[in-house]
Amino acid sequence: MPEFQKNYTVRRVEHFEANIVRLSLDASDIAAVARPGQFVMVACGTGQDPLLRRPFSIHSRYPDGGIQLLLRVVGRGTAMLAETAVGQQISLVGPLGKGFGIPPDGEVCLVGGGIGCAPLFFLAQWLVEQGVFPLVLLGAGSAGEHAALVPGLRDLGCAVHVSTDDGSLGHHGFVTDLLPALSGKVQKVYACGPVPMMAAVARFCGDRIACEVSLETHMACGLGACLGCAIPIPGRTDAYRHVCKHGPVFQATEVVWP
Amino acid sequence: MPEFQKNYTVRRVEHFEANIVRLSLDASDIAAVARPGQFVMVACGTGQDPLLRRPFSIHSRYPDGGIQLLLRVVGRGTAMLAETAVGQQISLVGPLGKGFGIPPDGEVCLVGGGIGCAPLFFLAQWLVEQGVFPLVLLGAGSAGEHAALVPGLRDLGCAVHVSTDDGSLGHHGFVTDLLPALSGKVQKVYACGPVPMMAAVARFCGDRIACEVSLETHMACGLGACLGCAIPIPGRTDAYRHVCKHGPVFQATEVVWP
Amino acid sequence: MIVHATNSTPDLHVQIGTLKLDNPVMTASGTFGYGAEFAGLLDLSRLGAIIVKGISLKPRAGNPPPRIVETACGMLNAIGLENVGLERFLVEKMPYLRQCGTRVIVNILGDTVAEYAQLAGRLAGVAGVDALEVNISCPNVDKGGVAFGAVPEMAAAVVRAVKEHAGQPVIVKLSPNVTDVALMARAVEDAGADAVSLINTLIGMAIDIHARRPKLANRTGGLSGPAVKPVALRMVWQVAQAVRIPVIGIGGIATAEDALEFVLAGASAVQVGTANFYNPRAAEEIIDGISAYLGQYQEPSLAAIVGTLRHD
Amino acid sequence: MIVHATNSTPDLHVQIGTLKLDNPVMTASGTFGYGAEFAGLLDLSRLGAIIVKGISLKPRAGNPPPRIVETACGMLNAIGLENVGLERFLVEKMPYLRQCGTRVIVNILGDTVAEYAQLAGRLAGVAGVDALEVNISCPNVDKGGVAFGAVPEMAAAVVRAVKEHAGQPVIVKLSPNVTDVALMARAVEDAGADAVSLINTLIGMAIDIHARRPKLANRTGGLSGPAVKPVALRMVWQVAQAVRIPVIGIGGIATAEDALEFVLAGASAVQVGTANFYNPRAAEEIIDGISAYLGQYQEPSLAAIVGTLRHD
Ligand SMILES: Cc1cc2nc3c(=O)[nH]c(=O)nc-3n(C[C@H](O)[C@H](O)[C@H](O)COP(=O)(O)OP(=O)(O)OC[C@H]3O[C@@H](n4cnc5c(N)ncnc54)[C@H](O)[C@@H]3O)c2cc1C
Ligand SMILES: Cc1cc2nc3c(=O)[nH]c(=O)nc-3n(C[C@H](O)[C@H](O)[C@H](O)COP(=O)(O)OP(=O)(O)OC[C@H]3O[C@@H](n4cnc5c(N)ncnc54)[C@H](O)[C@@H]3O)c2cc1C
Ligand SMILES: Cc1cc2nc3c(=O)[nH]c(=O)nc-3n(C[C@H](O)[C@H](O)[C@H](O)COP(=O)(O)O)c2cc1C
Ligand SMILES: Cc1cc2nc3c(=O)[nH]c(=O)nc-3n(C[C@H](O)[C@H](O)[C@H](O)COP(=O)(O)O)c2cc1C
Ligand code: FES
Ligand code: FES
Repeated sequence: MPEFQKNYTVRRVEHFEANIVRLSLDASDIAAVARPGQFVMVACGTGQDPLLRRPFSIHSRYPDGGIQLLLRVVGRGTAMLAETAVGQQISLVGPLGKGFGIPPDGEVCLVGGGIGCAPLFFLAQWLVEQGVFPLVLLGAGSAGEHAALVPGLRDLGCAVHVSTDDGSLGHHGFVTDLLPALSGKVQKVYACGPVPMMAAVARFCGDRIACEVSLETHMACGLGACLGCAIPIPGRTDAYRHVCKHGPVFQATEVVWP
Repeated sequence: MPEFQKNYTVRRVEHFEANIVRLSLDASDIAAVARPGQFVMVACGTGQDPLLRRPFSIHSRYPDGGIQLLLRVVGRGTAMLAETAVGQQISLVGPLGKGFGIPPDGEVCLVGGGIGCAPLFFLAQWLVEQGVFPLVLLGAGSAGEHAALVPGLRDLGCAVHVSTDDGSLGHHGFVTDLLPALSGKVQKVYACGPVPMMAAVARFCGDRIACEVSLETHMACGLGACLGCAIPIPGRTDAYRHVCKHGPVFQATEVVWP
Repeated sequence: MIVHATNSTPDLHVQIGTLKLDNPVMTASGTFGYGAEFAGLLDLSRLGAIIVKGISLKPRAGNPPPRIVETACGMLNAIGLENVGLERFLVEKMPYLRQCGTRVIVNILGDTVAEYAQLAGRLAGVAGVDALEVNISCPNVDKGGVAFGAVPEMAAAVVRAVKEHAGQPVIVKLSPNVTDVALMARAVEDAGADAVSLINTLIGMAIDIHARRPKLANRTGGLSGPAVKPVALRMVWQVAQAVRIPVIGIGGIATAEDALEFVLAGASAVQVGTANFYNPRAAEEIIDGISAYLGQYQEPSLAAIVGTLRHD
Repeated sequence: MIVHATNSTPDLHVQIGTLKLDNPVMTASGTFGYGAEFAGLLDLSRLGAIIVKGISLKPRAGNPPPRIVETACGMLNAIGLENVGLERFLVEKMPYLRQCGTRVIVNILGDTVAEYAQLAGRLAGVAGVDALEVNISCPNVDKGGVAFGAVPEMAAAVVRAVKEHAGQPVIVKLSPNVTDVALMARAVEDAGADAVSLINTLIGMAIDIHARRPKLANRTGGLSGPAVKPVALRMVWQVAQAVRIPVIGIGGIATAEDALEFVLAGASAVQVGTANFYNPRAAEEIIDGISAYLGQYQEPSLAAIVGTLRHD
């Protein structure tokens, strides 16, 4: 599968509540080959500090050709990216990793928490292209954080249910509280967000419902070379899997949950 | 003398030929106390690389309160400063060092070469305030490089003669070629630019004419603490002087010329 | 600044024992996987050599995560020498490497002198393995965990054992965590090494002040990247003056300028490590930059400038 | 992220032998001049201590320029221990330092054991000199230039001589350019040191590829700054486990987070070096940040968290 290392021009920068920023990049070559769940490694700042690229999921395929990233400022690298101005160039390497698997016949549900929702939009775009209209459950701290995703998902034709930690929108509580109300017809759940949330989704799905999750670890290369992104394999102590290469999307049953 | 370590807002960014950039900063506190020939240490880039601040002469006292820097892009730090946008903040430490000495009764001449001309504008402002209208001799690679300084100096009321290496403006050759034509009434020369140019000026002045020069060395602190900016003292091997503290302005006779 | 020259391309070849490389730029062990990982992003056939991730007799799982931390202009890693083991390496990785169009150097590591000897013996006849690089930074389990790389006699014992069994040139990779790296270099030269490469990583640490725990599960890790370049360059310069065998420079090399510093200091070749992670094209860019530099200064060959640092 | 707490200010004091510091943040030798250089930019009286530029018996001119080079997240210096010499220091610098309102520690260096002893003897009775820091990274001229700091017996000899003549607590500053820093620390502890400080600079080099010369006139220099922090932290952690005397952490400390990493690793106090150059306010910011951290975690004192790193 083709991979690119290039500078791309920032076409648009949108700032949302809770330090969330959406960058639109003219990366039409990446857009042409990427699958939902794949990520790019992004260079941050002007010098060699920070040294390493940061991994970000591809958030959407942008209408005019190109991709979007949805990121939350949590540290130095993301703070620098948030300062990017329209017209500046950003260096990406990607698309990398294994994306989400194809949907089954039947109903499909996406569950996202916090900034973990980022790849779900691209996933929804892709499912809708195949005629699959997923039910989307999204959790966030408060109403404002939903602004970046919910309108777009509804425009795609998806049913969206939201929760907030502070009760300012939708269900007051965890997004996983919404799971028991799911129709029995759901054949597959795609989940993405904080580990405790994904663990709860995985428990809910058990062996009954297929469940894919997207994991995050610190990464140096994103290419399978540094072996820095190791995660344990259930029932084994003699080997690890690597999130950048074997993932970031895994079957929930392949993951050691806390 | 007061010193400041602060972030200042960039009010204006002007790009000239030959990679020359003029930054206007709202540093009115520095402007209020600075003397011509003093410098500021400027932080470059977004991270810890480049690590050290870069020294720049104060180029002018800005009309609305504040200072200007005139810089040429020669490496990483200056390239980053050249990318600064209006409204961004830049961290300065200063004003630092010893400035130019007071003018004598009689005629005064300023000689500048290349980007070394930067501090001469502030010096001219200061001299004119005291009713001294210096003759200014400026050398540059080609005509375009004179655009940042010559009009302003003429507006101040100074007579300006220029030279260019390529003959595109004024005398075709070295600025020091213009020295022999100086009036015998010149009592003091202030020079700033490449070392060979300053050496020629110093030779020309000999013991007849007082001559002050502004030197450049690599600096880590600009404060007299690191002892990195050492230069030899004529006739001594047991000690060095430090450009940031004993200078950057020296009597030409205090300098070991190549 | 390196400007491109128009005249004939300079000769970049490097001779290391019986091994001839087309150019001096190799990818460092542990930073380039088994080659295939980078195939989509640069032309593997242009590399001077690929040095594969350190191989042990048996597969190793490596250390538990977290295994990497970013530091100022560098990174710490505590991968713990995770690798597929010699047999799977030969079956799963060598076929791909053999057809890459570049030299392949196998980095080997053991817990005992006997293991190093066995690895060398087993690799001796393997087609496509062009040289061995002996990683002596591992702790010697027989000697209570003191690193082979910190004691001249222990390093020499490893090298003698490897040389006895090896069928290819033997490069010995030196640790920088020693008082006198030139002493180590002479010890392995006397023991028969065909070349030395340096530096491996400096031992470092990082702490999460909120969790009050080391950021690496292994507590300490190896520091690499541009941060270590000045130390690496100094050691290469010292070693180049102390030995007659070729010296291969490693440590923070990210640009052609960096590589050329090592060459002028006395390195016949270089390895690019951490830079591969943030600039997968780094090695190719460095080859082009070295050519351009030689062209700019009208040097006929790389060999002509090795160790030509002036210090008067 | 450190958030400011509202409750009573935590106790930051540090005891080093008979010396009590109000807080653990000192400015490192050679990076803060003789104090006065920074007076316009921060409140000197807030510092835990000022450690002055290394003083020798006779004035030293230092190395010819160029003396400094910037490196990735660090710098190399080859100042060559330029200093005004003991007598001028006492006459020209001590009067100012005495009235700064902070502790003053004098860093000393000699070419022979006798010189160290003489320096300690001469400083013993001087009012306002609160402690000595012994820089053992200098080459021993009597022993052919091998650094005192690289051989345990030589370091111990210096320390014994200094202790015999000193009137103040003696801190011994360790070099990182050794295989086993804990061994050096134990040697100087056994010889009577009241505390150890580490690290001094790592030896490094940089080359101008166009001039084909070292960038420093002295060829090699000392690497400092954020680049070295991981190595410094690892060494402090090792030494803190090996000795009973207080350990003072140095190396790339630029923020309170950095300082706290060293404290958790076992440092009773820290020194801020290169950071003073690019952030003259660094030491003051670090003091405030440490207070805020202790407040945030409701720790009564700095002492309560020294060496509390968990490694299970
Ligand atoms: C496959 C993948 C996809 C991701 N997609 C997104 C996304 O779409 N939107 C988004 O906002 N974030 C995403 N993240 C998380 C994002 O990579 C981190 O928030 C980011 O690296 C933090 O960088 P920083 O410099 O701001 O933080 P710092 O804490 O200053 O970073 C220090 C180091 O830790 C690493 N790091 C810190 N947090 C994380 C984390 N959660 N995951 C991985 N590395 C981390 C950094 O990469 C860096 O190497 C993704 C992570 C992975 C692994
Ligand atoms: C007192 C003083 C006043 C100066 N005033 C001006 C001015 O008004 N306008 C202007 O354009 N330049 C001026 N300079 C030169 C300016 O400091 C350098 O051009 C700048 O530091 C280069 O930084 P860089 O990162 O772009 O270059 P790099 O070469 O990438 O810098 C690498 C290192 O070398 C140092 N360095 C490189 N060149 C010089 C130099 N000529 N002088 C000092 N340090 C250098 C840098 O500070 C840095 O530490 C002045 C220098 C001094 C000492
Ligand atoms: C993630 C990682 C893994 C490494 N694994 C090995 C290894 O298996 N064997 C080895 O000899 N060196 C290994 N090294 C060391 C590198 O080959 C190299 O010597 C070191 O990183 C310094 O070079 P650099 O600064 O260019 O990265 C590894 C380095 C890194 C960063
Ligand atoms: C320019 C400079 C001069 C120094 N001079 C001395 C000195 O005279 N005596 C000494 O013991 N250490 C000296 N050092 C070492 C520092 O005190 C400190 O140990 C080292 O720089 C590491 O800390 P840092 O990374 O915070 O700078 C000097 C360091 C620098 C950068
Ligand atoms: S991030 Fe390097 S192997 Fe996964
Ligand atoms: S630049 Fe530090 S003493 Fe002059």
